[in-house]
Amino acid sequence: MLNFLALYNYWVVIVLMMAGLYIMIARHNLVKKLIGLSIFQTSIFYLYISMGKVSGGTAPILIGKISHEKEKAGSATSAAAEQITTVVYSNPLPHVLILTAIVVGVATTAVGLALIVRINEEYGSIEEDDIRAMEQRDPV
Amino acid sequence: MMRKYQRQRHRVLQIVTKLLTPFVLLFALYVQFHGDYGPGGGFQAGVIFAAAFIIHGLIFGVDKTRLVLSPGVIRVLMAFGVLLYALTGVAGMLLGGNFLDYNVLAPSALSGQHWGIFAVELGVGITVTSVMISLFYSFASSRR
Amino acid sequence: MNPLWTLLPPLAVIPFILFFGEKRRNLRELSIIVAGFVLLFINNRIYNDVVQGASPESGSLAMMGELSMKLSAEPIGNLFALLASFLWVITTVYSIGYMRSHKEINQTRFYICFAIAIAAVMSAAYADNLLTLFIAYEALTLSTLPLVTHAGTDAARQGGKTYIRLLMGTSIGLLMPAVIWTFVLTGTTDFEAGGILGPEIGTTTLAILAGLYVFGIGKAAIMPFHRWLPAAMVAPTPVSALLHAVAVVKTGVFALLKIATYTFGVDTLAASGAGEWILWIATFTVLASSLIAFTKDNLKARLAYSTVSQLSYIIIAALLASSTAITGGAMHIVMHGFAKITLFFCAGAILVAAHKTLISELDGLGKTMPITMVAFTIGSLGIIGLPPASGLWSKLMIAQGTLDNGYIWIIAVLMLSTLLNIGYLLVIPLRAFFKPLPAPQSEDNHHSHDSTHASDESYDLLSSNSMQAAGWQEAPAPSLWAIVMTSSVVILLFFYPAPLVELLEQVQWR
Amino acid sequence: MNFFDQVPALQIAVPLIGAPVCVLLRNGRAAWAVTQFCSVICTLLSCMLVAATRDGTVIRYELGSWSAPSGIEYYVDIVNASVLLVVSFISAIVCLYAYRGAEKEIQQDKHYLFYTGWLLCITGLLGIVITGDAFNAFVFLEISSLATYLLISLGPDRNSLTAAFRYLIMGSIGASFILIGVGFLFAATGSLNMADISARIPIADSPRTVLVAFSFLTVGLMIKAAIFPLHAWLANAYHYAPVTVTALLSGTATKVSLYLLLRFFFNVFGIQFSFGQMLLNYVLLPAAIAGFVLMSVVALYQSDLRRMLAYSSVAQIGYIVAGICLVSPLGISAGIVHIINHALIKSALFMATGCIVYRLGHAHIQSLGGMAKQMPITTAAFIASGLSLIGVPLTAGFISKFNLIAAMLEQGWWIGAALILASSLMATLYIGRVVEIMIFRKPRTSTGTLEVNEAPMQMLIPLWLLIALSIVFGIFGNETLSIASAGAERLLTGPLAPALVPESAYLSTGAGQ
Amino acid sequence: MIEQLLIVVLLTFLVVCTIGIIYLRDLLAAVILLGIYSLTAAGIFVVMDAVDVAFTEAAVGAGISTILLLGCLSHTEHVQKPQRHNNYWALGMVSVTGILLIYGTLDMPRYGEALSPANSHPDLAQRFINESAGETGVPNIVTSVLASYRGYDTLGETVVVFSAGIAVLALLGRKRRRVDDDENEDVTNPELASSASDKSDDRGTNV
Amino acid sequence: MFGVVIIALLITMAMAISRALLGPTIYDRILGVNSFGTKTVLLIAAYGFLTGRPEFLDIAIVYALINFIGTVAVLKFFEYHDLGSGAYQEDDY
Repeated sequence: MLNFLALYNYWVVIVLMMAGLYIMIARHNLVKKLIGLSIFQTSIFYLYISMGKVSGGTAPILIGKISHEKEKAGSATSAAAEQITTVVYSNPLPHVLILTAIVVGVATTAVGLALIVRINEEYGSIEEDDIRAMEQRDPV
Repeated sequence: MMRKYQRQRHRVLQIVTKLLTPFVLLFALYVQFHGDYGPGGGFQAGVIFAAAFIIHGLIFGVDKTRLVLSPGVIRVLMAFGVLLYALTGVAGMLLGGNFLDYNVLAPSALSGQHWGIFAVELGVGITVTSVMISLFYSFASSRR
Repeated sequence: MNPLWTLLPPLAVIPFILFFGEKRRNLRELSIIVAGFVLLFINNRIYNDVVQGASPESGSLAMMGELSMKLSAEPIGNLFALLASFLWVITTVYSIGYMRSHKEINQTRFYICFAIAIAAVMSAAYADNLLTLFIAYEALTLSTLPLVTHAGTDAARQGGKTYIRLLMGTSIGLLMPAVIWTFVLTGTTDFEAGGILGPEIGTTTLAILAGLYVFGIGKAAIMPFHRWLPAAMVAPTPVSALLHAVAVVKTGVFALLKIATYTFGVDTLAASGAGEWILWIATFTVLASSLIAFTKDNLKARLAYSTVSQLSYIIIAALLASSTAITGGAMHIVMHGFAKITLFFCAGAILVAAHKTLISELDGLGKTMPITMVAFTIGSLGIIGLPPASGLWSKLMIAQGTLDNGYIWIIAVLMLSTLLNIGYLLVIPLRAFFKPLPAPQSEDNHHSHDSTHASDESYDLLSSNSMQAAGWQEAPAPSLWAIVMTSSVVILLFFYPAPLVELLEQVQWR
Repeated sequence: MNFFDQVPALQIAVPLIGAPVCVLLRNGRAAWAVTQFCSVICTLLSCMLVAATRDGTVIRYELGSWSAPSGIEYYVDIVNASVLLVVSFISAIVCLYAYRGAEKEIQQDKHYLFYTGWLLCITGLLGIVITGDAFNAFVFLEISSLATYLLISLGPDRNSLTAAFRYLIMGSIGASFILIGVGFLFAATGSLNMADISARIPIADSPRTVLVAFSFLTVGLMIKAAIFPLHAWLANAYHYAPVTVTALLSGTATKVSLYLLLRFFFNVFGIQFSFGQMLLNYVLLPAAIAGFVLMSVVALYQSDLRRMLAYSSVAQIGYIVAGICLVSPLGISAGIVHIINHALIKSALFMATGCIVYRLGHAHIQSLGGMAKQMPITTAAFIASGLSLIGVPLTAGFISKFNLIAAMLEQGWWIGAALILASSLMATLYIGRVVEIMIFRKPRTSTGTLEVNEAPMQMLIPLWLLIALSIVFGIFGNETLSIASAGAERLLTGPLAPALVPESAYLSTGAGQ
Repeated sequence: MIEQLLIVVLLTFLVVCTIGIIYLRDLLAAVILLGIYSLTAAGIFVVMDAVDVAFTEAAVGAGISTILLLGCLSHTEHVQKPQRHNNYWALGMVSVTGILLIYGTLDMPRYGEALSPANSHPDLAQRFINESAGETGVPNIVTSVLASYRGYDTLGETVVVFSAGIAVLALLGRKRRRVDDDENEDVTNPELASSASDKSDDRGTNV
Repeated sequence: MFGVVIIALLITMAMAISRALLGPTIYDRILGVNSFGTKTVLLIAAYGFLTGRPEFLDIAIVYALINFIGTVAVLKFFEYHDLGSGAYQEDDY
């Protein structure tokens, strides 16, 4: 039972992920597909972030005064080192990865949307069925 | 008459936007340069910076925004950001380190890191800003 | 002499052919004949080496790991190379007459492909390992394809399609895996005296492998992969002669002989009995194709089926796995080569001079084309194996070989087949000499029957045939010369087969 | 600064800097020059890397000078050095070809964007190959994918847009799967560095997580590499993209994904895990075999040359995967050799097709009649590369096919070998059909003649360069084979780093103390 | 406790949004729901201490994405056509994938586990938390990792953004406006599909 | 204290989301999303104080900004079916 609760997050995420994937595959509207892609990717982000969470931790921005003067850099280190003994931070690495992944996601979405706009210009539709029918009617 | 009414109807948004825009830009700069100490950084700042232009475009029309920041400039900035980032890396190489090695950029490793991170965050910010604005221009360009 | 030199004349002549081109065609063909003689000379030098027991070899070109491309001379290969280079000269001479009087198109291309094919034959003849042999084999297929489709008509395309599909299909689908399998089993593909496949490999594997080789070498035209041969009949007659007497089919059976001798080794093959199941198919091919030949009225088609039948003789010889039989097979390559090329030359001559392609039209032709028909008779005797033609020796040796390994029933088959040969071959000169010339309306017939030649325009014999005066309507002089040449060789080899025997005595069986 | 130490970084930095420079120039010709320059430089650099790694040396380059698991590193051994060479060489050759080849297909004012996309694509592909970091591979995968979507969508007719969109959807699913896979690996090992992951997988106490990571990476990469059941995007993409782009992609994109697959299977998860525990060969081999058999059949029935070649590509990828699945030195080296050779062959075929499209405006197989008369050099090029595809001796294709079949027979996979042969025969048929039409068929135009000239020299020269190379590699097969067998040896050594001892992992854990 | 409650409730919101997106045929509504989805996801990220990610997700997912989607919809139909049949094949495939994923999570480190491999890796997570301030002088670990330790990834990320910019420029750049000038406006009308296909022809000549 | 605030916010958020989901008119949805955004801003602010790191109010500012822009964009889209038009130019009417 405890296991169940501890993994609950992951499972909901997986449900979301699969919902996104389902929209991507099964919906014939091109915009809907991209919305599905967004959901799919966002859930993956969530999966990553979950891994980096440490119970009782806090955001990985060091608490306490860190001098940004160049001369004091050495002492700043020791000050930071003192801090970390008392404060627990969540794992910053997944955050970094996901920052990158979010950007990648939005870039893909943007390109996809641009393609949809062009497809709509050329075919007059954004429905997979219509486009397929048109392609079959006049194969190039 | 009708047109005048329309004009009146949008007056609030127009003024709010005009007032808001500098603050948004300022906030973007804050996010850019305060990224070392708090949440934020080049990417987020770029998006917020672009958001200022986007709201301008939404309220005043994208053609007006184009006059403020022309697509040609955007295109140059887009490339410039990436170049800034990559050349920072190359600078590390030229100064005797590896690619993207900031330690060698300045006499001390820490200040080298400082400058390096500053430069690359700026590069990211510039590229993201210009790409986001460019995306907005492309998608919002008037259909009729 | 390094066998690599044999590649030089056929390849070096290509620039000349291109340079002289259609404009200076005499020079073009002269250059080919010169090249042919050079090649013959080189092969003769190699012959001298080989007869003395040496085996000259080229350097090797590493291709894949241990596998390399390499040429080396051994007796069977040298014999084959001699045959091919000699017939190249003669075929060229013949072509001069045939191609010109038949007004064939693209003669330059024809001669170039011919030269490449000869180069491929040379590398096959001197191949030092299976890989080289396989490469040469494929090169030959590809370089003869333009020859088959030379006329460019629908029929030529159809024939070319069958040709390439069967030959490429069998070689890629069966021969290549056989080569690779051999390589995987033994770690080498070299031809070695006594073979590389030992008895430890197991009879079943050996039998499958033998099957892959025999059927994979589609050029040997064992049934059911014989279809390409009659299909390739659409080619101009010199090409048919090349295909059926010199290059293609002989490369096929030659490869089989070589594989039997140097890859399997006669001992392994005989002891395991791996080839026995194919013997049945080969004998079936012998008989069936002889019977089919009976039904063919088209002269070239009949000759094609006759070739299929004769090729299976050599396959049988290879599979009998006795040194006598294989020697006989190698001799039969030569004997049949000369005899069959004579027959094809005659067929071409008849076509050029009298515009006839059907056997039923040949009645009384002995009057107008006596030289051709005499040569035809000699060729037929050569195929049948009757004195004074050379085919006798090889057939005898194969028969002897059957006794070595106890396949007595094969002798019966060979006898039967010889009888059939007589029936379908000798009947032709008999008709020509002893039946009266038919009424002239047969002139009109030939157009409806002759579908194989697109450019079969009526050709004014009177203007170019010098023998008109004697009431003969023979083919142009160069062609006739070639016919006389080959038919006399057929007889010559009957009386004087010693050089061949001498050469083949040098084969190292184990 | 020692120049040779910086070669791996320059490999990526050069095209990466080239891309924004193209945008700044805003001129098609200048952008072409930049692209050509960068490609050639990349080729030279990767030649150096191949030369340096050929003896089994491993070059590790730490970006930003951060030591390996903390920072990102390049990990260059003979396997990826050779793939780097393939990618940059194909790019250099096709770029030469694109000077004329792209001018008709792509609008003049978009040329500089086209070349920017080209450089970005190359940057992405090279980045995937060279990196030793799993997540970084994902990032560069996305760069190349986005650039590829752009390049495909620039195709001359509207179907290129839908092709690009469908590829975008499939490609994003694939990339997301890879992301999930990397995520699960991260959860199980805490690391992103491939070498570090490979050292930690054996001590990971969550085998199911590793298993799921493995499955997702496999499926994601299968989509990207267009391995049989997941190949659907490829046909449209290759068909409707500008032919120049197809020539580039067919030689590079799928090969890179295949490389990544190899790297993960052999060096990250390890052979024991991938093939022993996951029975990958029993899953992937049937897919590969079904792929090359079925796709060859499908290729037979295509009416468009580009589409036919696209399906043939899927079939050829099947060969490569089949070779890999044998997990024997011979099999893997056959796979790697075919990665190299097929890149040369297929790019040449698509370039020849591009010449036809350049003059004819399309590539319907049925209307290629009379081609041999009008465009003899192009036809000859098509035949030469077609023979190589079939696997005729003295061409590169023969080397790969010979080794592949030998590897199959060595393992006793008779049926596999037979099916490879069957599919080769089908290749004979579909290439033969086109060649026959080109040579014998009368043109279908009303006048009965085909009013086209030979393609321009600037297109023919690079095309024949590739063909010449494929013949050279067909004769001197040891040149490629030795690289491939060195690569196979490298892959078969298993994980990139020795497995950690579990205790030490616990000792070094400092969290929450 | 509050934290867990927040996560559970916010996750439920996500599921609700997703279900809405699956069933709603009005694309505008779907876009709005996606905006909510992103905001909620960003909220969850805050709760999970990923403030930078939350920042970005809000700005990108809820902001830029929404605007781009609207920009796209302004060119197209914004009501999805009814689908004739449900795609059971896709449903099956997705379910299998989901089950596989759930299987994979069964022995994953528990949520919030400090000793999980990911959180305890001495050269990654632990090093960044303990050493980064000293090595880079930046208190925001995410920034220091992003820009320095994994600066190469970020370079890649910048290039991705750049690629997207280039791609959109190439797709919707100057040429498109030219089409607008000489084409009638009603290209979204399916009945005029033939005129749209005509246009594809003059794309070639219109260079 | 903050806990109660958060629970209250969650409840109101649920109400907003139900409106956004159920419609029926587009105005309901827009209003729903707008108020949902506002609640999120509050939620983040409250959560920041709950965990003792109020400096993350930055994020809340971004949310507010994005929420504003998003709402304007949706409204503009709904009104003009176009994002980029200058709302005051004659050719719009």
